[in-house]
Amino acid sequence: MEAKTGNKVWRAVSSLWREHSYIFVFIVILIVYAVTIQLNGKSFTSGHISSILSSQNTVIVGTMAIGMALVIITGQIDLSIGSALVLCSGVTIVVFNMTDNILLTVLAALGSGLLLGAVNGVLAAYAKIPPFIVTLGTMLIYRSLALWAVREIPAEISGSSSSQFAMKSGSASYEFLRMAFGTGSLRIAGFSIPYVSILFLLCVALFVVIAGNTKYGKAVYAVGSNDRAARLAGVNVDRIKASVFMVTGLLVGVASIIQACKVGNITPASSGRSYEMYAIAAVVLGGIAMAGGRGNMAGVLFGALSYSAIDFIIVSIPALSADIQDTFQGLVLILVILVQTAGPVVKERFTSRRRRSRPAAAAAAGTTG
Amino acid sequence: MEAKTGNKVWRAVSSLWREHSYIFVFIVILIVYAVTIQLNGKSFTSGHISSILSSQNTVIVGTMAIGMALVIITGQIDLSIGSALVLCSGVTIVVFNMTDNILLTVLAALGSGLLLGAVNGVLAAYAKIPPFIVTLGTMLIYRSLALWAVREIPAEISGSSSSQFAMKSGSASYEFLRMAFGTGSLRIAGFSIPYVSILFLLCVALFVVIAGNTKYGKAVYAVGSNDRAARLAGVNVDRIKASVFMVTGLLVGVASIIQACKVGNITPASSGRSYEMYAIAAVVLGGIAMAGGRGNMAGVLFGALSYSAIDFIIVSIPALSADIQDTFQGLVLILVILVQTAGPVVKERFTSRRRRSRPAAAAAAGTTG
Amino acid sequence: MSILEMTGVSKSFDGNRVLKGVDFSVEQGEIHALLGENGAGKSTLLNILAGVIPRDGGDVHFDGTHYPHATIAQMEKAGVAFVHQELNVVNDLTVSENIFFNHELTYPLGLLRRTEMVAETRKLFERLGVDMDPTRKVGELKTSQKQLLEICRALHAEAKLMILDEPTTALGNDEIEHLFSILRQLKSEGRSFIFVSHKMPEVFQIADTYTVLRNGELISSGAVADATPFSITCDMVGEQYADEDVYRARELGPVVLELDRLTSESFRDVSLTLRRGEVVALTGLAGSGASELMQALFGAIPLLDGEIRAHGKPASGSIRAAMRGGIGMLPTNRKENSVIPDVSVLENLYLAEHSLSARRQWIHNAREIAQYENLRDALNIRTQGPGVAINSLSGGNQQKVFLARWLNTDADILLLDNPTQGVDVGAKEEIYGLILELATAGKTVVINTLEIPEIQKVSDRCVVLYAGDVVAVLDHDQINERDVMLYSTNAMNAAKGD
Amino acid sequence: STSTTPGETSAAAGKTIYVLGPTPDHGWTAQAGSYAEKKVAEINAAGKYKAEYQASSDGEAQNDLVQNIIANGDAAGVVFFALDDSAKSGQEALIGANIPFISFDRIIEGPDKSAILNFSGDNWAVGAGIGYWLQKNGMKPGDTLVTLIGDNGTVSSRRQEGFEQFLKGEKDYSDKETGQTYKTSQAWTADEVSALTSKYKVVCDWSADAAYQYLEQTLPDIMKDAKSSGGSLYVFSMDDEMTFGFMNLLEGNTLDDAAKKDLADMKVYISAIGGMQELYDVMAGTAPQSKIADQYFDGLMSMYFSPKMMTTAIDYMTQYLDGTDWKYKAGDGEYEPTFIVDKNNVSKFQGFTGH
Ligand SMILES: Nc1ncnc2c1ncn2[C@@H]1O[C@H](COP(=O)(O)OP(=O)(O)OP(=O)(O)O)[C@@H](O)[C@H]1O
Ligand SMILES: Nc1ncnc2c1ncn2[C@@H]1O[C@H](COP(=O)(O)OP(=O)(O)OP(=O)(O)O)[C@@H](O)[C@H]1O
Ligand SMILES: [Mg+2]
Ligand SMILES: [Mg+2]
Repeated sequence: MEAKTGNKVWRAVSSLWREHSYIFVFIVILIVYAVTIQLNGKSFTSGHISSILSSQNTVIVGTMAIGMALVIITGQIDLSIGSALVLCSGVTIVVFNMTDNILLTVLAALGSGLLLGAVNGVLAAYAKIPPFIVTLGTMLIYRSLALWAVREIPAEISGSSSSQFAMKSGSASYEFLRMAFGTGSLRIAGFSIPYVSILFLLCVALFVVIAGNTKYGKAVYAVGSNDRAARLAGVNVDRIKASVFMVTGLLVGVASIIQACKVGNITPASSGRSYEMYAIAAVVLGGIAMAGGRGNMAGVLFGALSYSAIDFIIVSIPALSADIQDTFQGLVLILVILVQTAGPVVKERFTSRRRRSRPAAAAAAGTTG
Repeated sequence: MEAKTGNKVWRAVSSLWREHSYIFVFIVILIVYAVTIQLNGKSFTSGHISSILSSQNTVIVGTMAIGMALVIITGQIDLSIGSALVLCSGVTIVVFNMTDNILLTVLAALGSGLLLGAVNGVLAAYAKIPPFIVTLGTMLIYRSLALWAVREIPAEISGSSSSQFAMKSGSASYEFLRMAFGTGSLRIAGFSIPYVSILFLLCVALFVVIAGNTKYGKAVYAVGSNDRAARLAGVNVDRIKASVFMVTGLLVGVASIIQACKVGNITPASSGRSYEMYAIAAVVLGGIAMAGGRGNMAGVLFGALSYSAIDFIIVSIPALSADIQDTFQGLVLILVILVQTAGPVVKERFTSRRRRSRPAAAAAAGTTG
Repeated sequence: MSILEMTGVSKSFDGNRVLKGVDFSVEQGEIHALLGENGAGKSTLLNILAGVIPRDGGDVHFDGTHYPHATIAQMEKAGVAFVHQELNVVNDLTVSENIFFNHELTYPLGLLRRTEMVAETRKLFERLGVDMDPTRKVGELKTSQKQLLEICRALHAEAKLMILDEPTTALGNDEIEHLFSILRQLKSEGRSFIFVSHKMPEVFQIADTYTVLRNGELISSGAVADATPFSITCDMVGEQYADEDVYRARELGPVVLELDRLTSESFRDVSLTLRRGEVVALTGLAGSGASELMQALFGAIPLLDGEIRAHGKPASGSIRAAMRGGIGMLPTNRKENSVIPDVSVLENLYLAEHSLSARRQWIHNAREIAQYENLRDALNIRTQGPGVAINSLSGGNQQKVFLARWLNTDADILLLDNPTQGVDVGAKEEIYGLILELATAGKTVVINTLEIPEIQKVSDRCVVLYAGDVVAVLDHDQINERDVMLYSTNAMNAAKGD
Repeated sequence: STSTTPGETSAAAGKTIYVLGPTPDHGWTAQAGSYAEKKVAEINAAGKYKAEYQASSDGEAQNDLVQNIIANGDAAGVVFFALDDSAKSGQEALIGANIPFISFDRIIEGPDKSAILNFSGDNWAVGAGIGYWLQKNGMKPGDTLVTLIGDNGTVSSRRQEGFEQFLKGEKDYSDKETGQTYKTSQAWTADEVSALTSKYKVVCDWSADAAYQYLEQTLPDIMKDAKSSGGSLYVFSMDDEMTFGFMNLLEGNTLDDAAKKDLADMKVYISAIGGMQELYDVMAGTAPQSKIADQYFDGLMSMYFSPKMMTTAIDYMTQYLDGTDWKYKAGDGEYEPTFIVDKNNVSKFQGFTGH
């Protein structure tokens, strides 16, 4: 009886660790951050937390990482998101500059994002080109199109004469998008949350619901976990595989809106570089398995926050020269994943030893097919 | 009877296409290159071919791509090779500057390459961290260590005061490495082949032999094709998976020697960036499947040459602005792979519906023991 | 009234006719047993019925409607539920998510009625007497629970016709008992069932009617009450097997392999000694532990207890240890466990030899081809050459290549798990001859098979397992289809008990 | 050295001038590339010579292009914008093939002795210029400085070195507009310099986004420090882009009103390097963001370092081929003048645009 209760507690703890280790990981990283700040003679305030919440890595990369998570859950990958962000933000800003209409701007962002995602999805799911290659190709293409466009488009429309897309200021809709929404914050009880962070949180919430509480979400997991079983249950596997790229495209559209509102411009040559790697890192830090089929969408939130916080920790250690910062980034990434993969392996070892010590019971428990 | 013969010819052609399409691909690309040159009013000479043969993309990326091919054949990936090249070349050059000894320099290159590869291999194969994450981490780490080292090491040893590693000139071994070997050519019948290209060709030949004529090579394919069956035939799957990273490391060492001899220096901040993508592209253009288990090592040679030639074609079209060049690169990459994957898919479609349902049928007929 | 009427159904795979105009019908409210040897065509017929694979010819009428081009979705909607022979659960979803997979209950916005589904799952389990937590991840379940889950999923669909293709291979007796009581109750509500099983007592316990297929043809059909296990077994097996007798008694050598109280999760306390030149058959239904015993001998799955000695030296722990001890294993499930799909016949053939002789890395191509030709001639393998893709060979010839893989290692203890899997009748005879030849030449052969004629033909002894226990060790003369079938379905013990 | 001498090459007519430069990468080099492409089109239109712009992403790739150019056999001359020192062996190959070249921006030791001209901006000088300007505006040991670094490459490290060397008195700053040379007013110790530069620094990859992000997070801490160290804040930004990143941040509402007021009350001096017309517009008071700059910055300057000098480099090559007015001999150097642009003299300069 007692053993059984102990067992239950053990199971609960170990399942919490396995399913939500990303929360512990984030908390540990946050504590390290606070300690670093304090050691530098400053005090850790709610401002630090809200700056993690509103950093580019959180709101822009994080939003796209939601889509990346779905792509990875189906066992695929998307390397093109950084380039897609640039192209899509370009379209968004150009449409804004031309129409000065918020609704059209939003539609342009979402529509162009969807289109870019659909190109990836069709090539990967229906033309059966490996997703790695498809999105490597489109990574080159999307950015290069944006580079080309920014120099071809007249400065009145691109909003800048210097190889970037910039929102044209002056109108009421600019005031609203950039001032009220893009850089504004909601203040609650002394704590201020930027509106763009709220948008990101809403996206996470939406996709936590979609992944966990809709038929579609279940199909996404099933395709990544066992696509044969999914097929036998009547799921259209190709369509699901294509759709996750399209969803990612839509989220790139949302990220473009955030980019336009928060920053007001984008530079095709430099913006969004390596975002695919940051997004993958956020997804993996969020406990979502690279092999597909497993992981909680809420993990993306914590993964993105963890990644931002790691960044902040690294820049806030004055002794760390800029050259060596990436070494820490790489080490932390490997270490955190090692902890998460080691968990199950250690547990496996542990339980198999326990089983070994009661062979009779195990044998009596029966057989495998 | 007739139908049967026709069938045979069809099978032979389609098998040649499937197994060695990379040769056709290269020939087509070469023809396009020659035509482009001629259209620009220049004449296509043997010098153009030897410049493809000796380009960085061929000799450096190509050498590392041999290892990448093995890694991909086992179903893994290595994103760290560009950074490893930088670090390893740094070590090579420093050892040369300190010892002025050719043998020690070569040993340092191979030894440090092996070590960097072993780190990847152990983490991926034994600690079971997904190779994508392991090598993403080491990609950050290796480059950052090189950056850090180049600024910490005194200029007399790094050979340069400007954030790069450079071979110190003046000695007889410098003359030999840089002048005689690194930038020299073998002239046969009016055609000149750079010595470094010969080294690359020797590496390809060696690995064509290893992959095709040794037990190790066979095991590499088996692991990538069906690792469960390989295990049941006595193959040590983890060891094979780790070993391909180590072989890649050794080849990075060879590439470092080439870099040191051919270029004489390396810049940690910029050299070797994106080489992992170029190498993957060369591997895929060489007809090696991203899914593992399939492909001919000779394909790497043609893949690397094709990739170099595509690069040259793009810069030699004057009408193509620099901004849009990447679009062409991406399109060509996708198109070439599409041609290679489309072959089987079209054939599949062509040979009726019955076959399409086979996987499901086989699944349903599968045994439970 | 017939709820299902299949007439003249035929199907070929790559020119191999698997179903040759089969008629099959099921009455409303009956449990209909579909019986036949392995490979008789049962699963194929059922897959056609459920729209998993298309048929080449024939008609399917279900519940009064004709389905010329049935799809999975269509048949599901029409009221067919299918428990496939192999597990098809999604390990990363929870129990209740699997139960409702692709049929989730939703609110208007498409949101899942989560608590409702969990509650309904719980109710379902209560009704079915299943003890499982609906919120658990399926990956954490035991195989038997996964199989129960699949059954529950089908039961939950409340289909008019439920197909159960070997649903009980992983279940314990109590669970089977309980399942049957549920089936009986559902039957009384007017639902119909197709039930496939190799366990004869089950058939007599639960089925009302039966149909026997052999080689893709309808052999007999009727009421279970009018038949006996023996008559049905005879229908299934047919006559042709008993005919030729290649077996000869041989002088056996010293003990070469000793199993001492081997225990794993699938079998317990197995002790055996095998002699040089001996052929021993293991048999038992899926779940009997026979296959696992073989895998454990080869070091492929861990032992919980006991020891293996080959030639007097311990040989347990790993596959490589077993191989160095002179043991080779031809695994079951060729596609997953033997075929290296991307490489040639020669490379498939040589893989095991290569891993044993890895000290000398160089491959002598001419020598290998010569050896390949020897083996090809010895086993009469039909290929277009050593360089062709393994998948271009017929299943039987593939199987011979894998047999050759192990002969080529000079292993003197050969473990053959289901060695004639996919092998046609003629080739089977060749393999039987070969096994006896090998034994005469001094090799020790252990085969695991369900095919009793096979056992009769080659083995000096037959070890019958049931649910992880050795229930009988029969000498060559004692081996006959009826007894082995009765022991392996535990009918003998049940009969004794009754 | 090359045997080719100017004027000898009426044979050069109809041959090709090759310009090696970057693929669009980050602001400044990308603009240089654009100017090169435009200039190349002009030369082709003029018809006397042919011209080709060949882009690559690093020095190693430029070596390959050189092989290709030699194979083409029609080179009149090469304007060589080396992307890093790895391009050395490419320049050596040109020397071997007797093709005249102008080394642009990055001067590589060795081949520079054979180049018909070494023409560049001076990265150390712009760093020193910023050191001079910040010191002039009151920066002293113990003050708070934020360094917005371009990337880990040599361009940034030279700017950093020039900055530090000026403060330590190891290097002077000579302003090419006024013709004056300035020394540090007080030679800082190495410790004082490192205390100044080590606290707030970030690698921005030449992008406004990264500077925005970093400042968004650390500005409160930075301001706290600046307040306690005398109330002045100095920003050493290595590129116009990153300076815009700071302005983008200030334009929005991310900082709360109290912080904004604190910043406005503080003395803030910020540098830039480049010559973007947009930044010049800000200085001139004609851009929307001028308001921001006026409100928060007590000083805003940009070191003139225009990518337009690429056009000049190509002009030098045509001059050389024409054989007219050629006053240089192999190995000579020519530096593009460096000077400070701020709101006082901005009206005299035209910046570069991305078109
Ligand atoms: N996907 C397939 N490709 C080729 N042949 C197949 C395929 N599936 C089944 N077969 C053939 O069809 C025949 C019938 O197989 P089926 O699975 O229907 O047998 P079964 O009666 O269900 O046997 P078991 O009792 O082993 O389940 C087999 O002999 C096999 O050769
Ligand atoms: N790809 C295939 N080509 C040809 N025949 C196949 C193929 N796959 C399976 N089969 C055949 O299908 C039949 C049924 O397959 P299955 O694996 O279920 O048989 P089994 O393992 O003997 O049955 P059991 O599970 O009852 O022991 C076998 O005769 C097998 O040889
Ligand atoms: Mg079966
Ligand atoms: Mg079956």
